[in-house]
Amino acid sequence: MRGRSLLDSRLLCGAAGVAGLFCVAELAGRTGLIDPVVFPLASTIAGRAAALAADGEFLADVASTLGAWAAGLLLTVLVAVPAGFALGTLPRVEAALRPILEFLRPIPSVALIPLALLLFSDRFEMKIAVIVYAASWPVLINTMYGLKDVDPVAKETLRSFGFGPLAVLWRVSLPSTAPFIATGVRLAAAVALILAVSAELLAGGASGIGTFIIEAGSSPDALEYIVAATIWAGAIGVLSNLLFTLVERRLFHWHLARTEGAR
Amino acid sequence: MKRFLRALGRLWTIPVALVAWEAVTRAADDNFFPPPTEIAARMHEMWFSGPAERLWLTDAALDNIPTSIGRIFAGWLLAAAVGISLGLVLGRSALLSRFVEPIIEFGRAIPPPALLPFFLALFAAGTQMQVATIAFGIVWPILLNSGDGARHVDRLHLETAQVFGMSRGQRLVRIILPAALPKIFAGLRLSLSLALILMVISELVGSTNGIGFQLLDAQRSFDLPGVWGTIVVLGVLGYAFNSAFLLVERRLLSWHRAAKQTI
Amino acid sequence: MLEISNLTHTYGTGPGAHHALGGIDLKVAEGELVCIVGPSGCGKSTLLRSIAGLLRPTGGRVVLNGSPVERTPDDLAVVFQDYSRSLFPWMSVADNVSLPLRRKDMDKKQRRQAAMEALEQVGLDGAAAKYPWQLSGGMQQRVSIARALAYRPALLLMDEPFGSVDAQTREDLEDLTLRVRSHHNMTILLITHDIDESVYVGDRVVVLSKAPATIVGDLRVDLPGPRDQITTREHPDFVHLRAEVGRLVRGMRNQAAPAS
Amino acid sequence: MLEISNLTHTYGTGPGAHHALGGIDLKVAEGELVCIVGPSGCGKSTLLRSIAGLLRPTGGRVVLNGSPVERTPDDLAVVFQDYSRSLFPWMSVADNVSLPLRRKDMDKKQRRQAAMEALEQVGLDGAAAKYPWQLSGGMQQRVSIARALAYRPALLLMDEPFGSVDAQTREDLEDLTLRVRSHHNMTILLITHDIDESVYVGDRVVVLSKAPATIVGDLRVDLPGPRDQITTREHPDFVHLRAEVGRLVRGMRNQAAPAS
Amino acid sequence: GSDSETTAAATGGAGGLEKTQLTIGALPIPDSAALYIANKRGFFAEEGLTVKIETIQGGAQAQQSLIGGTLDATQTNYVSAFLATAAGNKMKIISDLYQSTPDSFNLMVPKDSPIKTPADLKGKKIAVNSLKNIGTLAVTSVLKTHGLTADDVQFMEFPFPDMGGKLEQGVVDAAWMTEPHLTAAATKLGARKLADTMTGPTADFAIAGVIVTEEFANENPKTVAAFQRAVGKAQQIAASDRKAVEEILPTYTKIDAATAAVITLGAFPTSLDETRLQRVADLMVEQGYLKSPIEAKSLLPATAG
Ligand SMILES: Nc1ncnc2c1ncn2[C@@H]1O[C@H](COP(=O)(O)OP(=O)(O)OP(=O)(O)O)[C@@H](O)[C@H]1O
Ligand SMILES: Nc1ncnc2c1ncn2[C@@H]1O[C@H](COP(=O)(O)OP(=O)(O)OP(=O)(O)O)[C@@H](O)[C@H]1O
Ligand SMILES: [Mg+2]
Ligand SMILES: [Mg+2]
Repeated sequence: MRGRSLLDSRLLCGAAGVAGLFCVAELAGRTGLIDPVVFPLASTIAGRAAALAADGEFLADVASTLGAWAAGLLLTVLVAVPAGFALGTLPRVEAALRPILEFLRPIPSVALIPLALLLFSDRFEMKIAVIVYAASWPVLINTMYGLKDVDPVAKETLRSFGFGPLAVLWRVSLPSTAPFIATGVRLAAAVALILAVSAELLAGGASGIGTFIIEAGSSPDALEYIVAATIWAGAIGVLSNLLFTLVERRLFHWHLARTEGAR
Repeated sequence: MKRFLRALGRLWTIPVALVAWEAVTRAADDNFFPPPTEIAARMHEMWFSGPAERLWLTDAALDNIPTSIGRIFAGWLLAAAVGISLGLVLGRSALLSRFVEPIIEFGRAIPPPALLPFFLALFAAGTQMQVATIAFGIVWPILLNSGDGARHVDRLHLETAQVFGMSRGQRLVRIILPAALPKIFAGLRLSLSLALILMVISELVGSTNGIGFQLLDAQRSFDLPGVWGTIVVLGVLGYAFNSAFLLVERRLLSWHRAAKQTI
Repeated sequence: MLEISNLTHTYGTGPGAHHALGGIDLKVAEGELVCIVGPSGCGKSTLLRSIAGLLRPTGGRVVLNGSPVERTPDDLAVVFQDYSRSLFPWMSVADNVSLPLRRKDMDKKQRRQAAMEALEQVGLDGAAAKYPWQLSGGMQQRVSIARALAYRPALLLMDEPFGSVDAQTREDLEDLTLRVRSHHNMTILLITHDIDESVYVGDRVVVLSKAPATIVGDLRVDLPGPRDQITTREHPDFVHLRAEVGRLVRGMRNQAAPAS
Repeated sequence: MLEISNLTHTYGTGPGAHHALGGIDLKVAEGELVCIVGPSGCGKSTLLRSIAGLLRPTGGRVVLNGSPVERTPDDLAVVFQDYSRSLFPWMSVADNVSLPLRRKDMDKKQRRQAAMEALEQVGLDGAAAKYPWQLSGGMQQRVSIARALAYRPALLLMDEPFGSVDAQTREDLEDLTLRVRSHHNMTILLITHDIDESVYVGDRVVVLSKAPATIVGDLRVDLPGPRDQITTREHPDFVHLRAEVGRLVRGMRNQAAPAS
Repeated sequence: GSDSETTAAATGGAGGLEKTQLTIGALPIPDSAALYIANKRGFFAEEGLTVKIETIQGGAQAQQSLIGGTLDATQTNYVSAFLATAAGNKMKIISDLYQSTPDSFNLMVPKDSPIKTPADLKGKKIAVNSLKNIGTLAVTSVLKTHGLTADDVQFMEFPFPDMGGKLEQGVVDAAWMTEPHLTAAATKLGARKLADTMTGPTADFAIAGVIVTEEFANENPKTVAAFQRAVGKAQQIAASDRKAVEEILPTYTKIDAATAAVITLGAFPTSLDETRLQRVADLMVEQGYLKSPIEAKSLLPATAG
């Protein structure tokens, strides 16, 4: 009985999983599978990461990255969800724009950062722009696919009551696509974080996790710093995901109730 | 023939965009934004000025483009195999997903450029390392969407399968997989474009050939038409991949489109 | 009010095409309650969806109040055969019922009140705060009936609306329908498989043949009103009409009977 | 074969909890066909889902062939009330029917043949190659019946299986069920709202009260076999039993009747 | 900077500067020490300038930031500056920052490497931090003196911190490294110096300076001059007092004091010398980095002195 309740805890299980990974990584380093010169030991990294957590300068860097991340993600949602709805419900527009979108989509954001540097004289705006560019795709695509998944009977019901296309969109398509959009936003959150760090890494700046990594490049122990900073970036990702999952669970309990399989 | 013409008609936005681009860049006359004609000339010189018996492809084209495409597909297929199978398993096993969720979220949030040292450590440089980087970078949308799709199968579908005593494997292959397929495809499509991006990133470090390498090379020599030309090639490749993908998807998901259509 | 002329519909094209409606002509006067019966799969739902403008028939015309139905007409409500999928799982039962009322000139309180009233009429006042997926099949069906009735449409289309409830509830709902109809002067088209029911609630019973569906019978029901579950069903005309409808339906089904 | 003792079930907890089953005791012998009737929303589907192991009841025991039901028992088939959602939209009708047969020791051809046979029995041989969403409601329901029958389970649970088909088809399906039952010695639990039907097909009719459901009547139907739609329904015992069941159902529904 | 000098300096800075707020880019390497010294000791403030130094990742991106307007001036290495000029970007070099000294940029090989002289590098892989830049230029000039050309080897781009590992793994056969990684590779891995790449044609080679766009130089001559004076002062200190450099390094890099004390530093030239710059351009022409010669003088602002 007690074993069961322990296994039910997300936190404990997750911690166990992380601990397991840590041990595997440490072992790989100790046995020489991965040469510690080439990639630092897990314990070394953990030590560095712990030290960073108490480093005020690094915390300021994290805050700066998070600011760009949050602003970028918000703008992404504001841009991509309506765009996804427009494209998903207006097949003609979609057909016309598809070639251009499909052309733009695979253009590496990394290659765009130098261009963004030329276009924006404000670093923050530049960061936001590349974040929105890269993070919009998952939201856009998931919104469009979600729209295809809406139960036609539900849509017809509202139509039969004389609601116009916009009302159907708002009252049926949006709620029933929402879980799908949420997955897209969750994907986008990770992409946005990646872009925030990458933009800082490539463009530099006064503060940010990416800037910290550039500075770390000057150290003889650069790899340890870089990996430790990356660990924190990952940790932020885990936290943000936890947050999103909680919100999703609250908002879409109806979705879960109908679909979560019997055990 | 008629279908072909209609498909061609759908591409009308491309010449419009091209003309607009030419006009704007000519007006701006900025070094960093060469007009499309100049880019085209540079592209011709770089890739298509070879001997006729090789379809006019140059050594550079034959050296770099197929190599990169090979890496993209190897990475994508690897990511698809891992992402779909792992996603389905995690989607159906709450216990397992509790253990590995933080690790997955963690991996997802790590900026791929920051991962390069790690993959460099694991695989040395070369195709192996690039394929691993690509696969690692793009597996998340597939994994997440597959997991989501598998988690949210209509409960009654699962109960029906359960009642008829279908084995776990059968349920996975016959019920959960097809039901999750629309979402899996959304993930696959996203990651196909991501694969191009990751290909570029993975070729930025320790590489001696490939499209990403050429981009880097052009950037390093301040060959801006070359940079743009490489970006255009990426866009064209992305468009081609996506069109091929949609074709396959249309076939495999015909039931879905038909079942969910109205009027 | 409703005029259907030579309505045909074919699903799909080529060899897999299915000819569902084979030329339907039907006139329904304002305030009439017409029951439609016919063998399973003959095309009843298809006919209803054409009237609701949810499906563009391949031939013929549907004219409502003088203008052809191109898109969903105003002031219409439908109770779908697939009732469970027509309820919105993200809304409570009360919200499901009051949602269409947003189109009416009602404030939030009025909408809520109208919804509660309709739910009470179908015996579901206790379930207002629940979600559709917390209800039994019959309860879900009643929610969708309540939603349609609360809306007070000029034209009400119901596709086997009482199929999932017990006999007593069914009778109550039949009477409720009759009552609401006369109070609010609705025109109602009701698809049913219960021949007794079609005669009991209908002013007319229209019998369709198997696919491609055509009208093989159009019987006027002249029973003394107000109808009543006990006396009406004992009325000799009722017994006669019901036998007549039964004969028509059966006659049309013989070729397609399940193998014995 | 089936033994249910003091089965209770409550959905949810706290103030929103719903006490659906209030202590059900029921024994079903092998080869028996038991009909369950009761008011809408009383807990019939809940009972059935507990037997199928799809729901873990909050109290009591279900014992099947001597062993308690913990997970879905072997050799069981269910026709769900929400038939349209229980068909798989990505498979053709024939594939839907033959899918469960993969568990049996049958090769592809045999499966196909068994599926076609079952589809023919429900009058759908023409629709084998179609997809479920290309069928009418009644046809979908018949597909899910065909799927259950083709499987030849030892225990068959049916939740309002004939609710969406016309009268003639319904009778045919009733007879089909009786025939299959006696050929293959199935035990069948059938939920229905049609009192006549419950008496016509059942060896026993179990009447449930409104929620929390308890058994308020358990009538043995001793009609001379083989049953026949015309003679059986005219048999005096039939008329008597049906009135009896009707009284029991009605008696239990009075408090929950829709407001008039 | 908040020393007492800062306030004292306010008097001198009044003189009609076009722009007093500057954002400049700098790399977290020893080359830019003078910029930080100037800021810390209030030399900029004395000239009436408020300077914000931002970390950049590399010269190429920094030049784009320059054009885009995020940065007013930036540190860059001269190879990048000439490449950009050849590509049509009009730049002005306003201050010289760094110059090579012996053993400041070495070609390293693993301790047990069979490669004994640069001549053994034929067909081998060499790690550099950036392709087509100062590293490849310097290594190529070493190869030339040993009878090889750039085509005889394969250059691969790796960040400096990864190079040690790559040598160890055998991914590359040699690596072109600078401090502090040079010292770290030698002490941690026992890596061996194969050649000093800053000898012969590259001896006392001009490495890095500060650039602005031509437009900026034309519009803000007084600001540029003030900037030059401040940096010149700092260069003087850096050139004469190694301790000052050792002190400033840990403040803007992740080089700790102990490491700073032992690494080989380059020289900090105190004037902007046209001939030194011309050597870089000429070597680039010789090795084909530039298609046509460039006059270094054209990159110097009119007021340079
Ligand atoms: N989307 C579709 N594509 C192809 N065929 C269809 C489609 N929808 C319905 N049909 C076919 O049209 C015929 C009529 O269907 P309809 O739903 O109108 O029947 P119905 O009279 O309502 O039957 P029931 O009483 O069983 O609900 C059926 O044979 C069905 O197979
Ligand atoms: N998932 C659920 N959560 C909460 N309550 C539920 C849930 N499922 C069913 N109920 C409640 O349990 C009661 C019994 O439901 P059940 O589906 O068993 O009824 P039923 O007898 O099958 O009715 P019907 O004849 O209408 O199908 C209903 O009042 C319903 O509201
Ligand atoms: Mg129908
Ligand atoms: Mg039920």
